Amino acid sequence: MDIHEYQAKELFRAAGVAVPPGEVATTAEQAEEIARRYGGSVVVKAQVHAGGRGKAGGVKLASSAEEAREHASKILGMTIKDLTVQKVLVTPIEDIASEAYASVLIDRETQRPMFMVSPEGGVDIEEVAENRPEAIRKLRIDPRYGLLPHQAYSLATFLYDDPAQVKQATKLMGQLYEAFTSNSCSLAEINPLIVTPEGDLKAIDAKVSIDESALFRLPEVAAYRDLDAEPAAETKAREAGLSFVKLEGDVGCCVNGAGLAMATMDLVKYYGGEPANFLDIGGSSNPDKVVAALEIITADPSVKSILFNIFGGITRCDDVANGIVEAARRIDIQPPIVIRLTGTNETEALEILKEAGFSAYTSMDEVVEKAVELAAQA
Amino acid sequence: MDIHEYQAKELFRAAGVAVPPGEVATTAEQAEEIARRYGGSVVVKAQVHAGGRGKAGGVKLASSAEEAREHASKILGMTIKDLTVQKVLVTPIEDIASEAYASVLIDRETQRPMFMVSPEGGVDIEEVAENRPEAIRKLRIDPRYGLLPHQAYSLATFLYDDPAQVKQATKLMGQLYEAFTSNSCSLAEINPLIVTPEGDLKAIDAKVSIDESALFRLPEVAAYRDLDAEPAAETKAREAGLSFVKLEGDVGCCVNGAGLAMATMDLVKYYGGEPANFLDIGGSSNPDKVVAALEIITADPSVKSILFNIFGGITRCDDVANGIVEAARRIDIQPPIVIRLTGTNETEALEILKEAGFSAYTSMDEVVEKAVELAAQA
Amino acid sequence: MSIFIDDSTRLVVQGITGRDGSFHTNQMLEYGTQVVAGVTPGKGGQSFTADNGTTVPIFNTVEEAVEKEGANTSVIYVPPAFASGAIMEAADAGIAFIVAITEGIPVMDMTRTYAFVKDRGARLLGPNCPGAITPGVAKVGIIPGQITTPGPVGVVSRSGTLTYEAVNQLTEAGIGQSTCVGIGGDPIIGTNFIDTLRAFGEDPATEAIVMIGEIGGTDEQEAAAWVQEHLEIPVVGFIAGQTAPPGRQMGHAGAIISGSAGTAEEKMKVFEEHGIAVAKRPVDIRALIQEALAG
Amino acid sequence: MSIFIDDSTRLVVQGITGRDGSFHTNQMLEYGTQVVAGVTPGKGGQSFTADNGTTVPIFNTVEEAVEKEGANTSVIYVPPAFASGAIMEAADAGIAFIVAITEGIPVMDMTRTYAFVKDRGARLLGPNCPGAITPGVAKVGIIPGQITTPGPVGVVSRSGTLTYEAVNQLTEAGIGQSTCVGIGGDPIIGTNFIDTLRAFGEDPATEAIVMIGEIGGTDEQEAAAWVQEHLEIPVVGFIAGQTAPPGRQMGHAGAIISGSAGTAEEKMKVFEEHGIAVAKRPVDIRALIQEALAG
Repeated sequence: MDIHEYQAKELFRAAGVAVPPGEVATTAEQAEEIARRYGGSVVVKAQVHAGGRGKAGGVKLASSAEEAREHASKILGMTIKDLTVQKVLVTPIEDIASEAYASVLIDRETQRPMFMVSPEGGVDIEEVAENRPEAIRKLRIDPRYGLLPHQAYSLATFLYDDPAQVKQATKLMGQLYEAFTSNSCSLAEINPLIVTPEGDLKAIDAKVSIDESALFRLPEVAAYRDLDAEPAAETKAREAGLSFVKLEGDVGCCVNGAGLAMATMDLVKYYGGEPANFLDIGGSSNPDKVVAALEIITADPSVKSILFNIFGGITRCDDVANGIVEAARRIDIQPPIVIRLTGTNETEALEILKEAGFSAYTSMDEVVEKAVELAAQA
Repeated sequence: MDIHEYQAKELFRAAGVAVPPGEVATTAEQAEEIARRYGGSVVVKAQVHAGGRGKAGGVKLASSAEEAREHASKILGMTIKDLTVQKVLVTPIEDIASEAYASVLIDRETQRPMFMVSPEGGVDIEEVAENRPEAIRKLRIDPRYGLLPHQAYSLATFLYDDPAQVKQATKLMGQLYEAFTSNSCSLAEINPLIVTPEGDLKAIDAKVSIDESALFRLPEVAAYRDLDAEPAAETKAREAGLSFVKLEGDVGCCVNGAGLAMATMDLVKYYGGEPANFLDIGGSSNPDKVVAALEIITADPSVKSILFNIFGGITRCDDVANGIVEAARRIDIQPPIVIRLTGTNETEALEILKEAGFSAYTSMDEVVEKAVELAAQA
Repeated sequence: MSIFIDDSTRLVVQGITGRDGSFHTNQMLEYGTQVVAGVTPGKGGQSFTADNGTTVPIFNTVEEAVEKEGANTSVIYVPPAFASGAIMEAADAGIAFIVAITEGIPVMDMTRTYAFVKDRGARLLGPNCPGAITPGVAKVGIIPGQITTPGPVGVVSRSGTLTYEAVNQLTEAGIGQSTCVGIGGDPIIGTNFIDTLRAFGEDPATEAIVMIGEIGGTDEQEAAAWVQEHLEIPVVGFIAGQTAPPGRQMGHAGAIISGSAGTAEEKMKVFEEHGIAVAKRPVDIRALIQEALAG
Repeated sequence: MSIFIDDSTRLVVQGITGRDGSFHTNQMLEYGTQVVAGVTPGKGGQSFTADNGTTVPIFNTVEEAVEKEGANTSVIYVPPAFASGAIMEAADAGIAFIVAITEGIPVMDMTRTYAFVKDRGARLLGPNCPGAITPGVAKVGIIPGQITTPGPVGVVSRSGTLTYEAVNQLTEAGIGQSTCVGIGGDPIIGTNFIDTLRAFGEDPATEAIVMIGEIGGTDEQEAAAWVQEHLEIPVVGFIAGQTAPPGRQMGHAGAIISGSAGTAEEKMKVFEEHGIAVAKRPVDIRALIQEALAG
């Protein structure tokens, strides 16, 4: 789960990281008032779950409270990568002597948390990784011992020469790691980590993703979820226990299992179509889930045909069939539905569908081809 | 460092352990007032750093506030194992359905924290260990992982059959381990751990020792040190950076190094004498330490002769010699002093001592024999 | 022959009395798996009666299941908050092969759990995986037995139902499997592609391998390099997620293209560069594996 | 020959610029030890100049000392709050033999540190120990060089100055030492009696051993049983603390008789039961070891 910059900064502050002050505004007037309290010289930053806010015009410097209001009024309501900006963070401008980068993430290769630090901050770290890999230091942390003092020190000396800055950075690495582990992050990033002209380290921008699986025991972090900041369809899907991602095409897909769902989308493309979405109904075969899935898919006006691809294992095919029939009763489904069901209780399922007038297939290729054809005809 | 029962209970409470309420009184009147608040039915318990308080009459049940006052007035000021009782803990009487034992300590053999639990509580655990070892379960904890859930569960099932009690005990093991590690204990013990007739687990008595080496980072625990509860000589020794233990004999010993100090005491005994103390001046050779050591030794009226046994390594013999001469100037030393110095700067040291009129030896056996002889003559 | 599970597998089911645990214990017993014990704390002394009449003793701890029933393999169906503890309990009790079906175990828990399992010298499959099946012998987990058939092809996959699809393609084409292994889609898993490929390489009964990957990470790329260097039998590959958009998590916690890394295109390219035949569609696996077996 | 240190020892001093570190670096250099590097974070690039004019380069990290100077042994003189971290740094940098002189390291830190050192396959001596010396070759720690002389007797001890006393007795009697090892008196130490005895047993130059114990714990008892079962050369023992009262800590964190366990009497009895000659006084070590060598 992505959280906003201002929320990430709250987590960092709680772990002791030096983060400049800042407040969130939802109106231009609030932004002006906050800016006035900070003396007028502020940055107004769009709070959306998207990278590239700067390039999109979502981050603006202001030299007066009035200017801050003007910026806020432009940024609030603007759209960045399909997301509408509903909040801005107003924070004092900091003078910068140097910019560095520091993050912790989960390294899949070694199955461990990994630090990535670079003295080149404030830029896209992927670019640095590609062009000057020697400017990045990676350090894996043994989860049995956590970040050891000499490791923190060696990260700090990679970033700074000045002993006072090394000392601050050594401490900061521990705080960043603490923030990472205690909040079950999948990413905790400071970019840039600046040194002020006075020699103080400060985290100017913060990016944090939380492991969804850990939210059950982190109620305060779970409350950070900003439903306004994600498409309504994804909220509805999550609440129904489905996994959904909107795509650009017109063939609606409803599949059990993430891998099979992706393979189905790929097959749609293979046969000349474009998938309208990724949708995994998961392992359970509760008919209500199927109803919710169809509601989400049919809410998308670009969907021209709907394709079910179910391989029954834990999922019982008859449950899915009942869900489809139930959904057809409850909601007005315009696009044609084609269904492939195979596996557990397949025979019963085909019977149920046939009675309700649906066409059913047992091969994945057949059903995908048919769905693409129907979408093209619509 | 030993702490009082009431302090141990504070640490346990902070870790979530169910501990009955209780307050400390330093006068009989306070004890009465506390007992009244608890409804009169209380236990009055001497707070001293000594085992066997019950047998010594330091723990009394009262059925009224008046009786609590009477008990407190007898217990306050009484002497248990050379220690004067200056505080009592007043705590409500708990009804007991069963008593168990639970502790964590450092197991030297495996270099790990170790749980010891027994369904036989409220008794001397050493006796249980000797007579019915099968009634004790020991479990070592890997410090890299801490107490794992299945370990806590298996300790709990060793103590209880009832699922509700197993559940409480599983949780309690985690809390006890948390108290042990977060306070750097060398021992954290609950004895007895009772089950009330209502089925609730409660820690009725608590004993905690803290690793002295960790006190520098545990200021709140360090503040638990009760200077009134230890002999003045030991307080003075600790403050001077010495290690001192009072014994029953008449040969005062001043040695560098704990092992050599013990070997010196043993040699005193070998030659027919009795050591008056264990005293280790440690590795450094600050003359002030030597002065403090002599002040402590001479403050004991039973000391008949004083024996220095110094093997110079880091310790410089001339520093020790200067300390002795300095002490002789500052304080009036009655008992005769015999000195053995060997090792680093030995020659300079012997010169210093000779000038000041002290007799010096280079062999440990000689000097000990002489000190025993002098004590016998006194 | 086979890998990971065979006729000496003596299985303990952790969480046997739960909804999933009891359902799949029935399925595994029906398939012929030797389910020798179940574990549910607090229910020790009871027993589990399967639909087919078999009874399985229930213990409070895995330790007892090992001591009293000689369990050597464990399958875990306990809820995410307790699954990590259950894995460590199994490893601590001396279980050699632990299969964690549970989905949604916090990643931070798994970093420590993974280390613990390694310290104890056990093998963990999963978590968030469908388990493994040696057709005709035993199944541990949730792979539907009826879609498998004994034969010479090893199957290894990060996915669940896509594994079934692939296995089904093989079975429909009359090609049997030695063992089918679902390694799971989480960022931290106990057994990865290379671990499984190595085991297949050492199994005389496996003559070719189907490897099914997906977007995210670099496991498939590393596996491809390993295959070229170490494996003597042919491998057919498939990668799901060609149409997945970058930066979006596709169901599995690990299925996400980060920046430009971990795309399906890249993985398919690396497969081909290292001599792994790539199936464009699941159905193409049939022909490619037939070719491989003939080759 | 010798144990733990010999002429291939390349020493890095952690905390070289501190009071103790610099004093003992001088002593070690004077004794002929190859001190190849010092470490003090923040002072990397500077160098340490000894009283005898030798200069030793200082680095910020042990890693650099290993890379640039080939250090294979480390001695630690850093304050207790940082000593545990320093030990782990050394082990992480690949140092094979780590000697921790520092007294007063929190025991809880040492439980993890001990595990870490074992994980890394290094040997730790101490903490709170005087170190080790191979007479005439090299010394690592604080044992005074002048009281030692080369010869056939291995010395192992939990104590500091009592070790010097024992070594001095040997030297005065004209009996030389192969290596003298102070294992330290803390409850948690990296190398115990058995570890050291085993090393002496494998050292062809060691013909007899002096083992010096004290009250507290059961290390000496276990060592005695080990000696009888595994060691072919004779051992002479001494135990300090016959007059120590139960329940009181005698200086060392570990020197405490708990209940009835760990008394000097018990340990001496166990020594004798397992064929270890017990010296009543330090001076008696002379005759017993002469007998042993003659035997």
